[in-house]
Amino acid sequence: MADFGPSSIASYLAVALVLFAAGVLAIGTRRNAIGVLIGIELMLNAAALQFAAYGRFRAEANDVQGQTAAVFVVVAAAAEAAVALALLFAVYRTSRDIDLEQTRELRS
Amino acid sequence: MSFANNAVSELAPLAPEACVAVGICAVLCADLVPALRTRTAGLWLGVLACAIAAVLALSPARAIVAQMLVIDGVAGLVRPVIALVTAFVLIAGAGERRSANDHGAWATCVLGIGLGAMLVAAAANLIVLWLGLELISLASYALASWRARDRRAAEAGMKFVLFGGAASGVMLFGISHVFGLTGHLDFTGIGAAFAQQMPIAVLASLLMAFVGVAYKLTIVPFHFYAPDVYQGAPALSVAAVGAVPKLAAGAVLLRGLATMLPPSLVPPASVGAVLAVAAMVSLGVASLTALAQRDAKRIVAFSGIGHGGTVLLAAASGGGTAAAASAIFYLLAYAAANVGALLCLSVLERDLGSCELAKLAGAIRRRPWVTVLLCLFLFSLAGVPPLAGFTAKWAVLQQALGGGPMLVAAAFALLASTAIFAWSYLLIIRAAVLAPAPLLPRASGVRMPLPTAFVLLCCAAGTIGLGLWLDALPAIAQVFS
Amino acid sequence: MIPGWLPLVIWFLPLATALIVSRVAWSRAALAHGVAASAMGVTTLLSIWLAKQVVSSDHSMIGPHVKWLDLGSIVLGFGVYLDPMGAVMTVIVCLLATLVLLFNAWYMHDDEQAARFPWQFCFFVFAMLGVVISDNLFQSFCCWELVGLGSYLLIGFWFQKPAASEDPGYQAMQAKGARGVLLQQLSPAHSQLKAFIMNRVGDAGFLIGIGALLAIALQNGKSGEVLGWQNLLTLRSGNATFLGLSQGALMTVAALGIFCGAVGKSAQFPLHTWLPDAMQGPTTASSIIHAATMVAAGVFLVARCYPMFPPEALHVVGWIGGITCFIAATIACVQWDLKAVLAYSTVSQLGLMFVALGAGEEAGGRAAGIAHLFTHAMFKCLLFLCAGAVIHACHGQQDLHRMGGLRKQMPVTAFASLLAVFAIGGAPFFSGFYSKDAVLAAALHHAQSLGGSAWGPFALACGGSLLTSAYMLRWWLRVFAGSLRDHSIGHHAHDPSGFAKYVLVAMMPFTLLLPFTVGDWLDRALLAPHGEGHHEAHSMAMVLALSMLAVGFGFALLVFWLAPRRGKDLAGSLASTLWPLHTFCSELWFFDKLWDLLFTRGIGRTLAAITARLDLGSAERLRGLESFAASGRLAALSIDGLVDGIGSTCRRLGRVGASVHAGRLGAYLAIASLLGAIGLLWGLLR
Amino acid sequence: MIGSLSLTILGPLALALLCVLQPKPLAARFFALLGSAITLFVGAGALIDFAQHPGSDFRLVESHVWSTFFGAHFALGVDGISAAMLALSGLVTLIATIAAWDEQRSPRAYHALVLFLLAAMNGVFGTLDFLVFYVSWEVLLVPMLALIGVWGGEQRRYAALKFFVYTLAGSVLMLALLLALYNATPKGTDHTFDLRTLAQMWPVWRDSTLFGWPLARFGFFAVLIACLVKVPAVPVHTWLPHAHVQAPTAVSVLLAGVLLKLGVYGLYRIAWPLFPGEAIAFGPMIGVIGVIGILWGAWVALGQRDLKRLVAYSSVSHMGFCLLGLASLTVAGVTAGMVQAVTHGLSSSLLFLLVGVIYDRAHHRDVQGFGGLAKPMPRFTWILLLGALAGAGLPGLAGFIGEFLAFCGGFTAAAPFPLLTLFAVLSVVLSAAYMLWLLKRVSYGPLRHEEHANFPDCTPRELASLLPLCALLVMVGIWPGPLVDALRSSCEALLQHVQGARP
Repeated sequence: MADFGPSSIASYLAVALVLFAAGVLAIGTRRNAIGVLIGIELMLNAAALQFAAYGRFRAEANDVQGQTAAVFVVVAAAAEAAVALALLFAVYRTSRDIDLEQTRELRS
Repeated sequence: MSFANNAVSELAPLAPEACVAVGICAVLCADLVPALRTRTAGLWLGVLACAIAAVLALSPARAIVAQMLVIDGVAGLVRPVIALVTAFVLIAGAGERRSANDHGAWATCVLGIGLGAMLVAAAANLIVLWLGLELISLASYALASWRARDRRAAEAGMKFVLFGGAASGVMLFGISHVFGLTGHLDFTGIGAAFAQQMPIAVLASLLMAFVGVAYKLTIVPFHFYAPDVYQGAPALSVAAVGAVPKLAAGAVLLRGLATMLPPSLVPPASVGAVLAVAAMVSLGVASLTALAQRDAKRIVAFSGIGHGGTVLLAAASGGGTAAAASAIFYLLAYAAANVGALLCLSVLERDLGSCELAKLAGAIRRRPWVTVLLCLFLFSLAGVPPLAGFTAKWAVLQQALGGGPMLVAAAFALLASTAIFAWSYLLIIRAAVLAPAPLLPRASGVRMPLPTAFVLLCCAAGTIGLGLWLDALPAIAQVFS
Repeated sequence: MIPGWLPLVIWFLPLATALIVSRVAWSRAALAHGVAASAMGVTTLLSIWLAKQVVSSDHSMIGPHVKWLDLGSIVLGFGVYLDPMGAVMTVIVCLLATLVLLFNAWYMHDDEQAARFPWQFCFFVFAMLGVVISDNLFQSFCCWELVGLGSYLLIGFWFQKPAASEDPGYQAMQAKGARGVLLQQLSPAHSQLKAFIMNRVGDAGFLIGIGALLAIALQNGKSGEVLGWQNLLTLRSGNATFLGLSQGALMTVAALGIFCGAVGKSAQFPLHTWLPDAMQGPTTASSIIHAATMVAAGVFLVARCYPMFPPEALHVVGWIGGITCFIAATIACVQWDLKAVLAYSTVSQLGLMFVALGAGEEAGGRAAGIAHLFTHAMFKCLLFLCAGAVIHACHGQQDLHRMGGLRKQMPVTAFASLLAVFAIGGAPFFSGFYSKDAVLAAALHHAQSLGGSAWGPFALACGGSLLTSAYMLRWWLRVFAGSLRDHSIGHHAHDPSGFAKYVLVAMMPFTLLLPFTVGDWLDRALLAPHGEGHHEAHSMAMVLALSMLAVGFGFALLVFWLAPRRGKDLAGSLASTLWPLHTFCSELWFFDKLWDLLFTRGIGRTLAAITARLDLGSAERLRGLESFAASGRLAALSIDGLVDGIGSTCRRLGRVGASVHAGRLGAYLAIASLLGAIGLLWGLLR
Repeated sequence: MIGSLSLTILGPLALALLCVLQPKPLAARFFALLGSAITLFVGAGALIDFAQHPGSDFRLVESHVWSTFFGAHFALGVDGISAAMLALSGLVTLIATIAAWDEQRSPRAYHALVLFLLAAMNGVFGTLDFLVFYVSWEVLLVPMLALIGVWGGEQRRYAALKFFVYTLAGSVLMLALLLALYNATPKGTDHTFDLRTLAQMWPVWRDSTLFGWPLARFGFFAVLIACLVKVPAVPVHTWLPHAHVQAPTAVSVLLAGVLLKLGVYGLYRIAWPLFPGEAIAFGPMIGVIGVIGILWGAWVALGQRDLKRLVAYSSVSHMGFCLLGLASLTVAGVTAGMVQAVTHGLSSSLLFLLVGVIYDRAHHRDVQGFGGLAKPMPRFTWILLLGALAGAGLPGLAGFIGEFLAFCGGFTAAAPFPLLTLFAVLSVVLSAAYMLWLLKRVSYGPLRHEEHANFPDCTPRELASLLPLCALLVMVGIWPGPLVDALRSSCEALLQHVQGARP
């Protein structure tokens, strides 16, 4: 049985997994684009959390790859969110709606 | 100082990337100068940067940069091509008519894709890979929805960003696990960890990490964004968004397979079989679905999905240099034909308003040469000899037919899909050339912009040249060894 | 010594004439006829000289030979081989051709298209001579086909004529007897087609025969000119096998194949129906092609290949001949069309020749058949020319009902045709007497020596002969005797003028025994044996023939001469009493209609329509192709539909794929994650 | 150094480019004439050479390295078979150019495409390298697609697409074969696509496997399928009627006159020499396919109302003789197949031209809508008679030679062939029936439509395209010696080669 105390990696991983699962769930079920975007952010943050946790518990002492990666992820996630929001805004401006079920002019 | 000297000497192999990065800055700066803003000056600056980058990247030197980037044979070959293709797209962009101050921003995005692609092509570290892909993606999202007031472009951008974000999230999650389980992010380190033992969890994580690459290569089922984006985005953007990242993704896929799953450890047949099945699925879905499309760009998108599958098949055919060479050659041929075809479509799109098959009627009357070239590129994509597409398919098939039963089966699937794809390309040709033409005036008044014509001719030359120059393949293989 | 080039000159002069005459734009058709006739005259003189030499030298002439194709083991060539039979046949062909050309100049003097006749006719003569002088089976086959072309062209001489069913002119003068024929098919254009195709049916057999001979020859280790007569005649012994058939059986197959060709060309049962239809051509063309020479080519060919024919094959030949002889004779009895009577009589007489051939070498069958061929050629040609004269005189009228009493207006014609009728009936001192007697003797001798089913041909031949004398005299009496029945057609009638009359006069002697008084060269040439039994059969046959002649003529005189003079319609009452028989014969034993139903409509049109339908699908499908309009499953049920079915299956699958790519991002993501997960699991677990 | 065979490929290509780069339609026409004349000159010259000095060697050989790595060469050379085909392609293209002289829709593009097609056909016929062969084989489809799809009739797009996809699908297997052969090259030997070398390597193909099948067997069927689609053999023939019906006259002429021969030529040049063992083993099967084609084609032709479709099906029937002859593996048969290919090229070209002649006047092709044309159009009728009789295989005309030799070969071949030939012989009845029935319905009988009475007879230009074919049909028919001599040596060599594989 894994130890879920604050000094154990298992709890971090569990949280990350929950976050990721929530993200996937949001992506798969949300009809609103913002919801999907939030899901993506959740997934990225889950990954960032794992990086940090793995960096803290697993890596050798002077190895900061994990923490660095987590920082990168946060930055990139922010950039991505910015671009995504801009695009969502563009969609909203043209069609007054960001419902994914409604936004399907492009189709076979 | 010595640190700086060290850093400079160590980073010297990245001069092309640096050059492109500088180019981006230069374009942005040029946009600030009111006198230059109205012209396409920024754009030409970008072209210049890419050209220099291409020349720099041609150097045969091999290097490893801090376990992050590797300039090996694949990268040495693909990076100049990426720079070149980016330059061509930029040149073609000069022929576009868009609002005056748009050129610079557009060029920035294209250069971003180029830079990201070059990084990805040279990546030897999962985080660098992810960052590179993100760079490509961010620029791509912007490009895809460039026509800001166009509903369809906006929709394309939205779908692209959400799908791409999800893929990148999955990839990153996988990467984090790989890191946690092996303690490494660099390919060689992961490979070394594998050499000791190969836990299934790592393999699973690696496969998740593969999703990001697969999505750029448009492998089924990570291809869904492609048709919609191709359809909604301007054709020229699609040329940048479609072809360039594929080159990079293909290159990194080859490197990843070779270093993380070295054939000495993992029986190549088992990896090959998995990849071959993925390739078969891609080929099958894409070729059949393409038949039911009513938009030329969507057909090209499905063709891209099929070609992604073909590259995967080539990569699956063992880790040898010949297989890698065939994959690279295939990507080169694909890039030439695909950029050419999309450029033709962008010209027709501007003339006729849309790339829907029904609207393409009479294209041959209005733009005879462009339409003829479009046919040429489509025939190349279809693999009609002696065009580049044929030679490339030849190379891939040759590798696959020499492999295990699953690969041979995939090779036959490729053959079958060739015929079906040919049919869907013919649907475009049928619409553009054979359909009864509404009496469109010949577009003699609107001359073809010189830059566009130049790029088209270059693509055509590449398509024919790569087709006829059979010895290109061994030449590429030689670069690797 | 006979110069080798002479047969070649004889052969190619008609061809040269045909080529030259066809290229010149003649101001008057008679001129074209004159030129062609003079050329043919020269040919005739040369051929007579040649024949004299060949016959007197008493052995065959082997002329020049050209290699045509060299295929290693098989060499095909053209060459000349003339034995007395061939030499005399050459003379007959050339002589008759000359006379007919002269006659035709008058016959067609008011026809606009007359200038076409001489060259087509000369071409036919060339082809016919090719068959006669050929030194190998291959050349025979080639020229055989060309003869068919000549016949095709000449039957369709008046190609513009509408079908009888659409021709008011024809219907106005329709002969009552034309019941068995389908009127909508009674036109030169259709008849020529029918003739060619039915001949082709025979030729298919001919080809099979050639093939079998080739196979046998090669299997026996022969090579080179294997189709030359010299080679073929030695094939009887050997040990070739195929599919368990012995060499003997293979030879029978080969012989029957060749005979099949003869059946087609000589209009034997069951391929006889084209010949009466061929009467749609000019009567002058019919006289030589469809009476005297071409149709006799089958007989000639069988005679030529005689040594190859095993007894089994000859048995078939005899039976087919007998059946044809009898059937055609019964039909001829009730025909009311002037030319139809003659046509069926020709078929019947050809059957008689085959009866003779079927009797075998021993019984003298070959000599008898050939003899009858020669005599028949002469008198039947004359009969046709006379018929032509009558038709011309009656403005195209051919109905025996309306004729009669023409002997006063046309004495020469009447006399000439009477001689010919006597000849065909086999009256003593006429040529037919000699040959028919020989035929019956041969058949009788054969039947006596073999017994059993060999009596069949003989009996049928006797029946045919009996009827022949009756219907031929009936024909003559209907046309020339009594009084004029229809004034509108008969009162202007007159004998042919000028050359044409002399042609008839010139041909009269040939109906007499004349040609055969020069000796027994024919028998000698054909090496006919004269055993004791043969002589016996001869005398019996003579008695039989004479009695049949007497009965036949007597019947005809009674019914068609004496009874009408007394004002009684004996013929009518006979017809109504024996109506089933009369109807059956008038309907041509239903052959035309049955064949039309079975082959033209059945196998030809219906099956062709079905295959065409199975190939490309229904017309509805074909119309909707461009729009990719989905036609019903039934409409697309075809080979092409199957091919398109593969395509549409692909498209259907594609639509399924497209429905997944329906633009719903949520669905995309869900499917991608689901499939990705499945792929992940599969990749890990395999 | 450019040899004369290169000239027949590069010349038309260059002329095609010239056609579109210069503005005058008339010049384009003359370019097309020139291109086909060059081919005809070279082809006929080679053919005459082979007729005078028969031999199975390759002449006019030239070879330029294409790829040292793959061992591909731009190797050209002709034997009797390819010389005849080359001459045929030149002649038919010449005739087709004359026939399309008045083409008004984009004449420059039209003639450029015809020249392009000619170059590709010459590439197939002139090459000794499998790769060049395949490339030319596939390239052909492109100009043909455009010629049918742009200049064709009502349903041209359907027909063009069908033609392209069908024949492409047929030949993708050939690509797989090329690669499999390449991969199966024994270690230590150089890769090569030289057909002469490949022909000697049959034991290697026999002993290596693909998918558990002997490679040779796979290869044989791959080539067979590719070729049978092109021939076309029943049941993969249905693209042909569509293509013919929709194509303009001159393109139909090219299609029937040359393109169908590609399939036969492929069998002669690739399938039989490379896989002799399979050719022996599956010969009877090919024979059966041939005979089915002969009879089915004839029967379907009998049931057609559309003149072009009728002639198209007659092609299906006639091409069956090529298969039968080749499969019979006798000198007569193998030679017959090639002779039939040449003579069918002449006769079917003539027939399609004739259909074009009346289509130009009546603007329809329904055979029921004609009748009695012999009166207003006597010259036309005579030529139609000649064409029909040549199609029906009348002795003295070219069509007879191939058929008769095929019969000879079939009857004298080993066990199943005489039986097959027995059925094939039926075609002499059927071909006479559909050809002469066609003639009857078009030309004979009373004039069916008053307006047809003033149809002009063949114009001098039409005669210029028709009469050479007529003359050749008669010449070859009467004196086939030179043609057969030229073909025979090569066919005998092929036969010997194949027989050499008999265990």
